[in-house]
Amino acid sequence: GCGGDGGSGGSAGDGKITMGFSQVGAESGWRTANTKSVQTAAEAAGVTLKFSDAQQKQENQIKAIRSYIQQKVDVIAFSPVVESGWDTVLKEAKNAAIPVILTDRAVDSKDTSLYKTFLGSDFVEEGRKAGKWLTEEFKDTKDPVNIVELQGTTGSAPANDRKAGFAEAIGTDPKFKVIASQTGDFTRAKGKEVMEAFLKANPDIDVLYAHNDDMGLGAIEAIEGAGKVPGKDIKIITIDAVKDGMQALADGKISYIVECSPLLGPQLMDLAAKAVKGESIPARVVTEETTFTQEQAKEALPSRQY
Amino acid sequence: MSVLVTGRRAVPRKYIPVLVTACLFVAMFVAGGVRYDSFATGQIVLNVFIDNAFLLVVAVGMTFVILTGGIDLSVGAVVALSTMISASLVTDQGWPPAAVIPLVLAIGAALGWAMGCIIHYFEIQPFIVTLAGMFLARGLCYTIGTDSISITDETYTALAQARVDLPGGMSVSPSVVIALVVVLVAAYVLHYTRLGRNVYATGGSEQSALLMGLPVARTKIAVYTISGFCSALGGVLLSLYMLSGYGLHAVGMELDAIAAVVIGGTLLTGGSGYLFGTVLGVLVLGLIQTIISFEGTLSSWWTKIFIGLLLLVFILLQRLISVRRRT
Amino acid sequence: MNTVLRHRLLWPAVILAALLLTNLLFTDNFFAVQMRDGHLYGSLIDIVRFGAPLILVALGMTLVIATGGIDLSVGSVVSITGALACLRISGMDDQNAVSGVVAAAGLALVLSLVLGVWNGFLVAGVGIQPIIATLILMVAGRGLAQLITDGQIITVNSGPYKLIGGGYWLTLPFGILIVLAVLALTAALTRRLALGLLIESVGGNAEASRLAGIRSRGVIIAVYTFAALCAGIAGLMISSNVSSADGNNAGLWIELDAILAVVIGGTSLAGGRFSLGGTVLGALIIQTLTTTIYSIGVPPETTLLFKALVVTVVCLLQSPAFREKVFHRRRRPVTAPPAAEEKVKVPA
Amino acid sequence: MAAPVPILRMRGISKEFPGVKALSGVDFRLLPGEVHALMGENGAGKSTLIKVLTGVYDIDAGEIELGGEKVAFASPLAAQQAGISTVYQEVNLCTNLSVAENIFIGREPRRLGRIQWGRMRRRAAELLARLELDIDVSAPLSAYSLAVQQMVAIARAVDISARVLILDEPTSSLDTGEVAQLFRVMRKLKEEGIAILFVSHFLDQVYEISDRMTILRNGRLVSEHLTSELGQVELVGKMIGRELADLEKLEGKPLARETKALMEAEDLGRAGAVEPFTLTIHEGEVVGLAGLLGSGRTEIARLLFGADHAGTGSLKIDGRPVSLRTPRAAMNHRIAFCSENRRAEGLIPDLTVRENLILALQAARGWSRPIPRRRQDELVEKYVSVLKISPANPEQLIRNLSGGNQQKVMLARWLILEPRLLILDEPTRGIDVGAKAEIQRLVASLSDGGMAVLFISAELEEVLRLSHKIGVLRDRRLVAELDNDDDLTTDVLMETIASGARA
Ligand SMILES: Nc1ncnc2c1ncn2[C@@H]1O[C@H](COP(=O)(O)OP(=O)(O)OP(=O)(O)O)[C@@H](O)[C@H]1O
Ligand SMILES: Nc1ncnc2c1ncn2[C@@H]1O[C@H](COP(=O)(O)OP(=O)(O)OP(=O)(O)O)[C@@H](O)[C@H]1O
Ligand SMILES: [Mg+2]
Ligand SMILES: [Mg+2]
Repeated sequence: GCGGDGGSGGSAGDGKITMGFSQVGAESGWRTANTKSVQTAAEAAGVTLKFSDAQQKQENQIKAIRSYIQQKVDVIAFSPVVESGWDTVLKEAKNAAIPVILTDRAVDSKDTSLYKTFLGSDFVEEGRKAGKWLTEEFKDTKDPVNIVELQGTTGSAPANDRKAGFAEAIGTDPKFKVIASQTGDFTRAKGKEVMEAFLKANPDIDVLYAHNDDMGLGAIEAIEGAGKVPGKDIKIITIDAVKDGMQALADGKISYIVECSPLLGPQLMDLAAKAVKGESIPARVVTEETTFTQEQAKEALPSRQY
Repeated sequence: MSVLVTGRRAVPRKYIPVLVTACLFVAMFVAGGVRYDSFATGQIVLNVFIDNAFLLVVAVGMTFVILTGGIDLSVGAVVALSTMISASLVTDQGWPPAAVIPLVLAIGAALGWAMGCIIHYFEIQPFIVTLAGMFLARGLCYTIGTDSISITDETYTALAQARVDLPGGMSVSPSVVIALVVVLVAAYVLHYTRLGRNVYATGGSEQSALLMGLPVARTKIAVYTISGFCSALGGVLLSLYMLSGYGLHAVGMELDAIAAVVIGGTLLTGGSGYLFGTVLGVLVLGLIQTIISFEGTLSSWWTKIFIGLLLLVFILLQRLISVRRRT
Repeated sequence: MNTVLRHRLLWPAVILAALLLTNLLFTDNFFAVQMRDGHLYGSLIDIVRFGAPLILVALGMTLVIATGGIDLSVGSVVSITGALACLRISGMDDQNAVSGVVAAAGLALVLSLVLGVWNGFLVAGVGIQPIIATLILMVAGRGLAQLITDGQIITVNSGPYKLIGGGYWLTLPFGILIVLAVLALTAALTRRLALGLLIESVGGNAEASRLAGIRSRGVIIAVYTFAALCAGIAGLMISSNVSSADGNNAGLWIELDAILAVVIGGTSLAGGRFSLGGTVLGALIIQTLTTTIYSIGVPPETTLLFKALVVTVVCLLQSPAFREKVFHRRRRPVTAPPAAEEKVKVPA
Repeated sequence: MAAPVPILRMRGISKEFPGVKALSGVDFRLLPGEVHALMGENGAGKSTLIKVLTGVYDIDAGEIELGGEKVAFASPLAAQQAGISTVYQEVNLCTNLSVAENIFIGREPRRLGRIQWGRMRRRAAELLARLELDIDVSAPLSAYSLAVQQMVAIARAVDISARVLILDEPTSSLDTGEVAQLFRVMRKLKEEGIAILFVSHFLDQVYEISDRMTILRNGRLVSEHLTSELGQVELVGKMIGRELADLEKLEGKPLARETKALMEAEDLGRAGAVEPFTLTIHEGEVVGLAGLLGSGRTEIARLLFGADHAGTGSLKIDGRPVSLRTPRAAMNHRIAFCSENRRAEGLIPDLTVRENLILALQAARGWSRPIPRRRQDELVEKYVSVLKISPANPEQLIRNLSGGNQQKVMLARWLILEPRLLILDEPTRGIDVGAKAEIQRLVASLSDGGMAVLFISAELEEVLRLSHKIGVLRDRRLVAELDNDDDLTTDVLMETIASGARA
């Protein structure tokens, strides 16, 4: 709960909200869907959206936020590229009495009054969900379970957290062994290439855990190329649930997907309207996310938007 | 070999490209002011400085290297490494900034020095040596840690949030002051000291410089050391800007720095160019960014296309006007 | 001449061999190549197959660098062609129609030619420095690719298209065959015909070449076009390999790898002499290094350190000055004249 | 003369390059207060001797003593610090820097570490004025012709107060006036007790200035003599190892006016380079251009070849108007141009002798019609032997050839094109006496065969010997066109140049 007093009145006088939104980039289909969702929701809510793309660079985001302050927007929303390093610019926003909403990723600032709320998923939790399903699935086997992991871009927040959450969930049981772990840069091509190398170096892999669908989809091709059957010989767990991933899940090639929903737009516009009016809003809003098994995927597939 | 009739024009011909660049920059700024509300303010220009102080410092170092005909691809990684070392020492180890900052600067300079030595004594192309340096510095970042580390130290925070007030309600950050001091010192070195002139001579023709009895070895090693130092200083400024250390900071900054230098009219083959051009180059890149964020309606891909287009128009005009003037 | 050539490629070859042997320590039967379903299968084949796009891009880059230029836009061209081809194919009623796939690929390659001419025009026609001229397309091109794909990954399901980058023909991966064909074509154009001489001459001394009557403008436009075409083919291969086009990530940073391959192969970034064989070796070294990292399980955090180490060793070994200074001194201690450092310093 | 205690002594110097033994066991001494000429054919090892002395190359064997102390310089810098100041054969200056800087770089006048630009420019102007050169010292060196650059290099070397001054072919592009000026300076330095090492292929100059000479042949020492004790004929004999067949005087040719006009330039000009001029070149005619340094000879040549765009006037070939926008267009009309600046505008240093030699022919044929290797080898073999290019290995990189041999390759590049008009700008720069005679004979015989030649040389005798007609330039203006009849002598030419009057 943060006090939205005096300061917000002036700029929102005409009732039409101007929002500055700084996106990380367009590095994946997921991200594009996220952008689209924000844009369409803004239009639907009658919010004037100032959009900028940071091309994965924090400095660009800071610049964008600074320029939003300069342009005197009513509310600023952004998906931080990385957790730390936002204090200075957020303080400037606070001084200018512009409320800030974080989407998708959190910041690690100690001073929580710098932003109104954080709307988004919890990457660590996603990793945990993936790990939990795995322990469930293999709870009856006594043999060691050989896991290979395709990490996201080295150092990126989702890669770090999804790895940590997964490790936490399987950590207690010695039969789960991560025998190889390498970055696939969140891309299909890399996912395929790395998986081929894994398959050559390790003859018996039981499970693949990929930090996103795309790498998983690339890996499927590698597995098929090596003459194995994805989903049977090697169980595959991925995160995101984009359409191609869901299709593969429905086809039985992927075994389990943890959803990470990009459709934050409507929720964001809601929160923004409240923030501008000065109404109190919860400090943490978790997006509604679920997990999919193969059966659930078949059901959900026809209505998937992205 | 075209002929120059000297003394015909008040402005020496060698300054024309830089002047053209400066005029174009002003034109771009005016165009922005016409198109967007609350654009044509002094603070916008100052913000460009604030947001690009670190790039400016890095580009200064890069200018030295490019003037000798070399190239330094390691700068972005060294910037990241400096932020990472600063953050981990200050936050995790509790070192005082007064000890950390000199250490970081020394590490950057030492890295540059080592690359310079390899380039000169083993006669290996700068591209490949500094690329290895880039891998090394980024690799070192990840060995320190893959997460980003916040800097909460008071000195850093105070420095980061301090503003130097200027008349007219405008202000700049201390980083801008530091960057401008670096620019002035570097311009002095390039223009008024032997080292600076040796840099130009080496870039003009390394063999000639050698035969003229110039200390080519010292000069070449010096420019990479300077570049390493500037990158480290850029890293310190970036850690002030971001208040964090992170292995993925400044990805691709080497390209921005090179682009800034070259847009400023410096020849990549060495021996010709001015530091003032580099400052303009950085400002142009920064202003393009600002225009993009004021435009505010561009999708991610249109952003890229638009940046490319602005760059193209700028370079084309710069080129065409300079050529027209010359003939 | 022959001995010189052999000499120049000796060290890259030694390094490649050493890297391959390192793998043997970690993966038994690393060198085994088997026949599986009528395809050749094995790590060695994989290295060439995955390296194929890089080899292609590096071949084009070699010629550009030989003229004293550089092409940063190849990565963007890779993503644009892949995107365009996949867009066309995904819009077809029957994705398996060969003629449609050929038309789509052809269209994409034509686009890459246009982009190459554009680069060449900026460099040779307008006189912009190559690094900036191609930077423009590097930045805008990726936007263009995303514009084509609308920011999404376009997945296609086309057998004929899959063949380009992921299929087999005559037991060999089709990609390898493409590389061989392009390599043969390049070698023929540059070494059989006189293009190589003209390129080397333009890169060695542009003004002297002009005065010798070489149309350097044409030569420069040609090499940029060729580089873009190579990148275009590589783009088709990369997107076909995963049956999808990723406007943002396809070919990301491939320009850096390609330049590195060229430089490792012994071509100077200053222009002049070039070596196609060296470039192929260079690209193979890079790809082997990547594969090695995966297969010996270097953790992702230390991958870059490992790369730095290998690249440093590679370039040190390749440097005649280094070999001279480190190995030579020991070999002729008695009759040697005082080495540079020990020379008498004469006061001024 | 002072007691002969050598300031510099080299003993048993050997230097081997891959495949070439450039020096073997050469002894050399240099006395203070003496001008010592180092003589030898192209590729004899003169420049190499100078380079090993000044630390550009390591020596394989032998020792060097300077002022009685054993030395081995790690770099030209060290040599310079020890008091050896050198002008190397190719002009080795930084053309991107200003003239003043090129003279003073490394020794700039400073106060508190700050370079004093004003003082530097003033001193540079003074220094050049002493060599009677009046140019804008703050302009970049690249704005000036090679001859001016050579003067600047000399000015730089002369100003470094040294014990030893080495001049490797400093006069190859200079005309008589400049040479005289240089010699005046050299004499003054000599009187100050400085030892001067001088290399030149102009025998007259050598005899005028030197006190002593050392002769090299094929990297070996032949002998050392006092100049006064060795006649020209003997000298040449010692240099080339046999008697030189006397240069038969190319007797006065019938004037070539009767033949068809090949190229007519009318009011052709280019602002800032050369004033509009009118010149006709007939088939089989050798037209010489004479003028002082910077008088615009090179500019005329470049305009006629399309290397620069003409601002005014028109050009006709075979009576038909043409516009030469590029060198390539000129080559299509079978015009060839051999530039005076072989390093910047001629050589492709990374390519071999063979490749450099066939380059223009290949360019003319286009990329798709390679010259068959056998034909290449024939051509190369022919010209290597005609011009005595050494080493005779066509696969040697051209940058490893001696300066004179590089020049021969440049000439051969254009000769194999068999052009109708051959423009030669200082073609005999740095070429030894034997080969020079050979080249002159070649030019004469080619023009007999119908080829027109535009011949530019700083050496007036040479111009006079070869040309049917001589154009005289002064201050970038073609002031006179003289028929080469019996009345025309170098003196008349000099006078025309000086007075600018039409004869
Ligand atoms: N760097 C090099 N590599 C290989 N051979 C070389 C190199 N430099 C010189 N040479 C060879 O050494 C020999 C001597 O060359 P040098 O330049 O000393 O001749 P020079 O007497 O100065 O001739 P010129 O009168 O033509 O200048 C030549 O045969 C030349 O080809
Ligand atoms: N006072 C000067 N003396 C010499 N050169 C000058 C002078 N002033 C200018 N120059 C430059 O030097 C160049 C000489 O022109 P050009 O090359 O045509 O002369 P040249 O007659 O061939 O003489 P040379 O080659 O012997 O110097 C011109 O381009 C001119 O710009
Ligand atoms: Mg010589
Ligand atoms: Mg001339």
